Amino acid sequence: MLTLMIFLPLLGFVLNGTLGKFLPKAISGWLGTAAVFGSFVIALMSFMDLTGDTTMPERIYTKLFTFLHVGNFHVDFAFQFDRLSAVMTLIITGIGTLIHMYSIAYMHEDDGFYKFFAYLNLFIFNMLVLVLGSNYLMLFFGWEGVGLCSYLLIGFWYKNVDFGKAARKAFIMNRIGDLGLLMGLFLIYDTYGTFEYQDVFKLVFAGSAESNAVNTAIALLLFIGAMGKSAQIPLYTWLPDAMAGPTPVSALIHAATMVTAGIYLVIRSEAIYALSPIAREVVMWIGLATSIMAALIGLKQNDIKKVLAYSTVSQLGLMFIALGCGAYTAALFHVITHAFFKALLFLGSGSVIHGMHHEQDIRQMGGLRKKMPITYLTFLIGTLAITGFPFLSGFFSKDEILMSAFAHNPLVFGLALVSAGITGFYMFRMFFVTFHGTYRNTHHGYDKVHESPLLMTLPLLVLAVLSVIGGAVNLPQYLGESISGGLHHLLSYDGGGQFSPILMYPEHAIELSHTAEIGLLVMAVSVFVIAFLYTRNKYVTQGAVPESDEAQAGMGKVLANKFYVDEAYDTAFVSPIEAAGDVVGNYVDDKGVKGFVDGFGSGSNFISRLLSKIQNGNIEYYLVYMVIGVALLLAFNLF
Amino acid sequence: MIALFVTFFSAVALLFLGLNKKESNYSVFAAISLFASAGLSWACSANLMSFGILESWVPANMMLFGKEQHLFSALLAFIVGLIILMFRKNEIIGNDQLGLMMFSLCGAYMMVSYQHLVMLFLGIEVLSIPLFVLAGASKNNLASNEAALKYFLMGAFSTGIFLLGTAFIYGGTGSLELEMMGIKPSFMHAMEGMPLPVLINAGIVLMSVGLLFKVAAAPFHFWAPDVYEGSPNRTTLYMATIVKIAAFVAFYRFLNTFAGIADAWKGWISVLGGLTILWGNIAALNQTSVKRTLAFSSIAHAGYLVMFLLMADGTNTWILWFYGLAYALASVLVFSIANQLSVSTGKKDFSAFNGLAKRSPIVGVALVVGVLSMAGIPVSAGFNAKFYLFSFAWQHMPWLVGIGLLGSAISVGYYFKFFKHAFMQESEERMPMVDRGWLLLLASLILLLGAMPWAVLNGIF
Amino acid sequence: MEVIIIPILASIAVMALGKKNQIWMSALLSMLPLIFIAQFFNHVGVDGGWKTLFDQPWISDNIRFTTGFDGLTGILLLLTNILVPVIILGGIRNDENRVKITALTLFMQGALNGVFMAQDGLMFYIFWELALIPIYFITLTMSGENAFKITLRFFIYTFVGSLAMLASLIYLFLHTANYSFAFEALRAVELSHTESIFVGGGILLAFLVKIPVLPFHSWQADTYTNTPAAGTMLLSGIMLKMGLYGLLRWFLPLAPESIEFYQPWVIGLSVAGVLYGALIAIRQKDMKRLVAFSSLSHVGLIAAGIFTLTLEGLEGSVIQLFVHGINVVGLFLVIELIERSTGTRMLGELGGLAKNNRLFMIFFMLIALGTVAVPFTNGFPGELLLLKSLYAYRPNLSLLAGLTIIFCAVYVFRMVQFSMFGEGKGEVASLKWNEILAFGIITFFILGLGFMPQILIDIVHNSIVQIGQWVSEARGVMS
Amino acid sequence: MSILNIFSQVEISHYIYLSTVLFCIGLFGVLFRRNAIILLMCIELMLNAVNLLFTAFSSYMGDSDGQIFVFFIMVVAAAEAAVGLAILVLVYRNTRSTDVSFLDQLKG
Amino acid sequence: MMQNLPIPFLVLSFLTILSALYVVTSKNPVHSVLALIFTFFTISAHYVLLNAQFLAIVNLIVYAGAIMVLFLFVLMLLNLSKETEPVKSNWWGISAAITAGCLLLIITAAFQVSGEAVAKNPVEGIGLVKALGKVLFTRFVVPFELTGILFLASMVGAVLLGKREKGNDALISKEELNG
Repeated sequence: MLTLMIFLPLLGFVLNGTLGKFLPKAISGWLGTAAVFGSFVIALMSFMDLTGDTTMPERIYTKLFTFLHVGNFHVDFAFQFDRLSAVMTLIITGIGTLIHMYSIAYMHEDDGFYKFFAYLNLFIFNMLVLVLGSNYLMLFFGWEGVGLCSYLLIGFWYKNVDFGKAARKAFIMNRIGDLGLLMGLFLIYDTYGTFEYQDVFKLVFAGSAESNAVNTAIALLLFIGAMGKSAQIPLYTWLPDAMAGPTPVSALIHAATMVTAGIYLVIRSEAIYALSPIAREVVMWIGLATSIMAALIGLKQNDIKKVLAYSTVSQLGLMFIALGCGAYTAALFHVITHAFFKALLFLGSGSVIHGMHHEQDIRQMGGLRKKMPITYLTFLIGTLAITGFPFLSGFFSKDEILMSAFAHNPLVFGLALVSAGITGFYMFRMFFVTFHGTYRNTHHGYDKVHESPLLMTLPLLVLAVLSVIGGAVNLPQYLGESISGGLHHLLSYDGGGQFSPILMYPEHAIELSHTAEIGLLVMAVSVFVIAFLYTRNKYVTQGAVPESDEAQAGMGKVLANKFYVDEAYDTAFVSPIEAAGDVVGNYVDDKGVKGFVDGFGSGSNFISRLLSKIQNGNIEYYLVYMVIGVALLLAFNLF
Repeated sequence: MIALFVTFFSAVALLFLGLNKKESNYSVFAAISLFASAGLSWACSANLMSFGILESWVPANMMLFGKEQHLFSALLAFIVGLIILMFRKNEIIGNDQLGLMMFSLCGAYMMVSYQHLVMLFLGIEVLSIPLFVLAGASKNNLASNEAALKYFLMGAFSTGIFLLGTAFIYGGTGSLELEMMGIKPSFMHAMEGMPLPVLINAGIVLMSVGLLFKVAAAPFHFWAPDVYEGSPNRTTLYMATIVKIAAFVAFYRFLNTFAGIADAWKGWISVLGGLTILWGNIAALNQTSVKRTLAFSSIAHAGYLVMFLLMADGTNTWILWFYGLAYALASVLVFSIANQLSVSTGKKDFSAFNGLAKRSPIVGVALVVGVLSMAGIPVSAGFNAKFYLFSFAWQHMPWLVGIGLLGSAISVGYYFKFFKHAFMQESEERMPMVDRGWLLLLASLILLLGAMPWAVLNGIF
Repeated sequence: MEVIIIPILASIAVMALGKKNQIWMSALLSMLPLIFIAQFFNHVGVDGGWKTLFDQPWISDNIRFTTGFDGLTGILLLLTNILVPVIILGGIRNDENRVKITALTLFMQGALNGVFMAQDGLMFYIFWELALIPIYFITLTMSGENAFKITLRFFIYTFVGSLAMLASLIYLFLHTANYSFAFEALRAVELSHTESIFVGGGILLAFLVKIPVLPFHSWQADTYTNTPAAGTMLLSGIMLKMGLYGLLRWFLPLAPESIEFYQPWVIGLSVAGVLYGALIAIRQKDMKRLVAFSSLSHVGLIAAGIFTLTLEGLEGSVIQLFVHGINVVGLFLVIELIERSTGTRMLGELGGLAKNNRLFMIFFMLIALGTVAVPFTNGFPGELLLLKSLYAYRPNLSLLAGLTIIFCAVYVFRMVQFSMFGEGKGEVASLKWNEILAFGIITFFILGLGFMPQILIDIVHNSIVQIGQWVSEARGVMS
Repeated sequence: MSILNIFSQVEISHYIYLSTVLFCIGLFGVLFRRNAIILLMCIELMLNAVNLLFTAFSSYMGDSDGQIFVFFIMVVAAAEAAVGLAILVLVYRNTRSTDVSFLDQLKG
Repeated sequence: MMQNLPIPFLVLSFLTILSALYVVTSKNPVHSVLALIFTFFTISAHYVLLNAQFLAIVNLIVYAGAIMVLFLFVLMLLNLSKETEPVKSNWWGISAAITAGCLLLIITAAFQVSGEAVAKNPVEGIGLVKALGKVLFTRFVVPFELTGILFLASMVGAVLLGKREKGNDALISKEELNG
């Protein structure tokens, strides 16, 4: 079953990839969707088995074949389906199915329709390998694989050179992270002699005489990988650019699934992180910095997808804060809810873009709520969910993060709260500018704007429902002991006596007094309210339109230009490397190494010409040379 | 001895035949008689035949007729036969010239089988004097005249030096016989540890200079490029192969008598060998004329063969034999192609080879085989020859082998000029090639010697 | 023996048939040796050591024509005899030189088979040189201003290396008990430390030039760039592997005493070469040149892996040399087809080729992915093992070499981007069946080995363990 | 039957010196002169120096081989002179000169 | 040392060297030839001193009588009897002298240093025609016969070269060569 679950999407990819060209678009699209949906069904069944039936082992393990066996280096091509994987799998296949469906309509007019579905299926396959692999190398397989699919899909519209550039940027930044991850893997193997999660954690847990310094190093190296995949400082700049891809891609890969792989990795390696407070601290501060910075940049973006992209980066930062604080459940919880509402938002924005005939600039929109009621409604729900409207999914997950941050360090809590607050500002800004006010586009008439077809709105509705009720998976304690903490219990399952818990070190319940809890809640809600009121006042009541980038000044300009990070990277890394390539290629290699070698040749030729001069054709000289030769020989021999 | 007889009398016969029909071409007759000489000599070496009557006439201390001598005679006769055969069409060659070439070959026979310095001296002169004439045989060609004069003057001069050395040796050892000469110095050296008498030492040096001049080793090689370039192609080829092989055999036999005092000459001879290798190869790099390039190449080959002199323990003559055969086959092949091309295009530089591969792929392949063999690249006779030579010389003078390898590497630089022009350049001119079958046969012979040398050597030695 | 003779005879046959010969016939001829290789695998097997198949006196009584077979040889034979058909199917342009190049390629196939099967030192050297000759004549068919200079540099460069090896082999030969070049006899020679440094250095030089490792690479780019595609493929796909094979088969067992001395140098230079090649490749505009430098980068990693002397490194290098052969031939095939259709291979002048030829696009993408070493393609397992072995040697070197996974992505995707994507500036002619077959073979190996690299390791394991034992006997311990 | 009993009065080394001096004079002439005929004559002088040395050794050692050798040298010298002069005449016919330094077309 | 030598030897040696020097330095070729003939005479005298009477005679007949006449004949034929040879620059003469002198010095110095002796075993009568002839036709009969090849070859060669072919005028004039 497990194998089937993983390989169904691959089958979809192969079928679409080979036969797709000859299939009608509808079949091709539904084929892809069905493959993912099949996986989802199997995953759901397996999940039920796993949690419902106590006789089942704590994980389903399947070894397909030995991938590499060299001396004592041994890696199996094997999968495991445990509780953490299950959650991730459900998100991936579930949201994946919805987005596939959505894409059938969204991509309907595209030439590369079948290709698109093939890529999406391939992505799902790789993502499943990532989360279902039973060892770090399998994770790395999926890790690289999703990076590749991301590359393929960002650059899906290959005729556009900028899109291609964005795709490459995404892939390369991911690879930088991958290198760190790879080094981390080597260090793991060096230290523990295996890649299998179970064996590694057993050894880590047994504290097999390895110093925490080694674990810290492993944790940090793994985190470099996570930085790349989950778009953390300093490797985050690819994600906003990745919006070049079709919108369903952004929803699936760059919001719901792939970018959370970093979170998954850290949760998976909890045993290691648990031993390294330093690494956790690093994770937390980087998450925090990323969160705030991305949120600030989001304030001044005018591309609807860019705003969402920076929002994603910011939310991922929040998750890392949770991880850094040791609140793994909270992080995973936010992963889930974020998957719901961010996918919703992206799909909603896709619907807007679709309705606006591929216009992405919010300044060209306005007043869309009348033309696109379903989109408007679902988008509103998404916005509310992400900004933390009470009792929507985002409210619970975000609060849990904030609370764990508070328990860890009030300063962190404060900063995280700021970040969460800014979320409200930019989200409502975008929302109001897009859907309220007056229509501002000059190219397309207002009458040409239309609501999306059912195939697109249906997933929106489903996701909207999920965004509302998603909090149910891990309700806080104050809502009642019996219904709360579902996810927490899931992850804290002790393995039923066998050794395979998800979290080695069971999380302590956050010991906060109810007053403090309520206080925190109030603070969070009030920040939300302030943001809502301010933006509503500015963009709806006053009808302000964000000014163009050129008109920005001061801090606004800095924000609009994303803190000039891309430019700084260009100056600091890209240009020097390219310059070095030129210098090495044109001077060191061509003139230096080759010149040195050719020097022997020209040297020989020089001597050759010299010898030709000696051979001047005059016999008298020859005779003299000869006699000198004789004389020297005699002198050399006789004395 | 039988080879000498057959060669001499067929030469005389040729001269007489020439009296009757002046314009006839007797190359085929000459070639057949030379092949017959070679065959008979080989038969003697393999004990299939014996000409004891002829050989018993020769006093034992004058000439030696062992297996090696027969084989070398056979080799020399075979090569000259080949040269005459390959050049029979391109230049009209009078019977007098053929006769002279065969007379000269008689000198070469003497040089490989001498036991007395008189025979060596006579051999050298019989070899050289016809060659002075042959070098100037194209009388209307100023280059040929110049070559003849240069060769003659320098040859006579080196003869003088050679003779002075002979006189010193005579005075020092009291004998002119090969077997007697070495006894005294070896004895002195071994028993008393005395310094070598100046007479002997100087004698060895001066005689060696005379022989080194003949093989064109640096710094006594200056005549060679000029003379090779100026002489008619056939003569050049003859000089580059026969003279060299004969002189090396003579040299080897000479030094072999002084094997007991090898320390006295090994050093400087190997230095000269190294100098020759480098000089020949480097100087060839910059040449534009094909013949001159090949001349320097032959100088370089002389340098490699100097290695052979260093292992003067009398057991490895087969290496020289094989090297001579390999080198001669390749030279004949390349020279005859170059000759045909320069005749048909009128060019003396490499551009004569332009477009050869396209016009005549068979000749192109033959050229490739010949040149690769000269450069010593497997699978070719040249590689095996060099391999045998280098691997045996290593024990005697490793650094010289190193220089030899370096020289081989440099040599690629000019050998591949042939390919550059034959394969990369286009040509408008038509180049009728004759004797393609023969060329291919030669090439296959080279390949055969390259692919299964041991079988061939086992059959012969 | 058969696998050496058949291609050479086939070469003569093709030459003799001239223009009449069809591409399929020569391809079939070139596939014939595979039958025999399959037999070797069946009947000789890869479990034991190096088994002698054929043995005859050759250059002398003790210098013999001896062919042998084991896993390592098997891998290289497979590589050669798979790639040569691919090259013949797709890599030879249909112009006046086609017959000649086909014949030379077949000839080279025979010579290469000889190299990989030789159990006698001199035979190895002879075939080593012999393999150089066809490629030289293929390069001679190129045109251009510096053509001769480039080929000459190439030839002399490799020739110097070969001569150094010959010198070393002769030295060993003279120290054997009965003047033999047999592998076992050469291996049995006891060398002092100094001797082994010189002897090993000579052998090493030949291989380092051929691989090429950093300062010995200056023949590479120009030769690749200017040679007709078949030559480039032969050079990069198989010839380079001769050097790596030589390191494993001849250098390590014959001069194990000197490894200690050369290890840091070779690894250092190789890793430097990895970065050096990658840096240059990033800025190349000529696709062939780009791949040439990428090749420098890739093989540097392989060489470094071999010299770590870990089992992972040695076996990883075998995987990777096979895989690199497949991938680089694929890349050059792609470039060749682009150049055939558009007349250029300059990145600036290309673009949008993906539009009209999806199939070509898919093949290109797969090959590119294999080169970038994405998981599930063949490039990954080898690179993983090599980096891992390097990590065991020096973690920081592994990190440096690992930068290649970033740079490689940069230049490969840059190449893909500027040729296939963007606005259309030309078209690639639709693929013919022979080209599809060639690509099919390549992609089969790209994907197959991506999932099942263990197959290669199983084949080669025993040979490598044996080599490892020899090395460790000489060095005391092996990690 | 000698006119003088020279063997007891003159050391062999004096003949060596004398011959060497003669030889070197001839050699000097070869180097110094440009006229081909004079060159040839100088070479004859060198040969004669050698002849003298041979004869001296032969007489002092009482070995006839040396004198036979001298005989052969003379024979060869005669043949050589004949061919040499023929070449010289040939060259003169073509260039109207016997100056060797004019003949330097072949070089490089 | 010198004063112990017999007068005839000294005088002869002195004359030999003197005439040899004249051969080398004389500007007039004819004078050179005559001086060379004189040198041969003195050398023949040495032969007589050395008990090599046969050689003394042969030397006169072959060298002075045949070879030198040939030289003279050629000189006359080519009309080279005048002082046609351009004067060489001084440095050339000096360097030639230095080169030859060095060689001389090296050889003589070597003998001076070692001062070696040759086994003295003068035997009466080996230089007579009778004795030499006996050796020549027994032990040396092969080389003697083989000189036939030499002469045949040189004869054919000389004829070959001397044969005038049609249109064989000067290929290049002296002026051209000079220019």
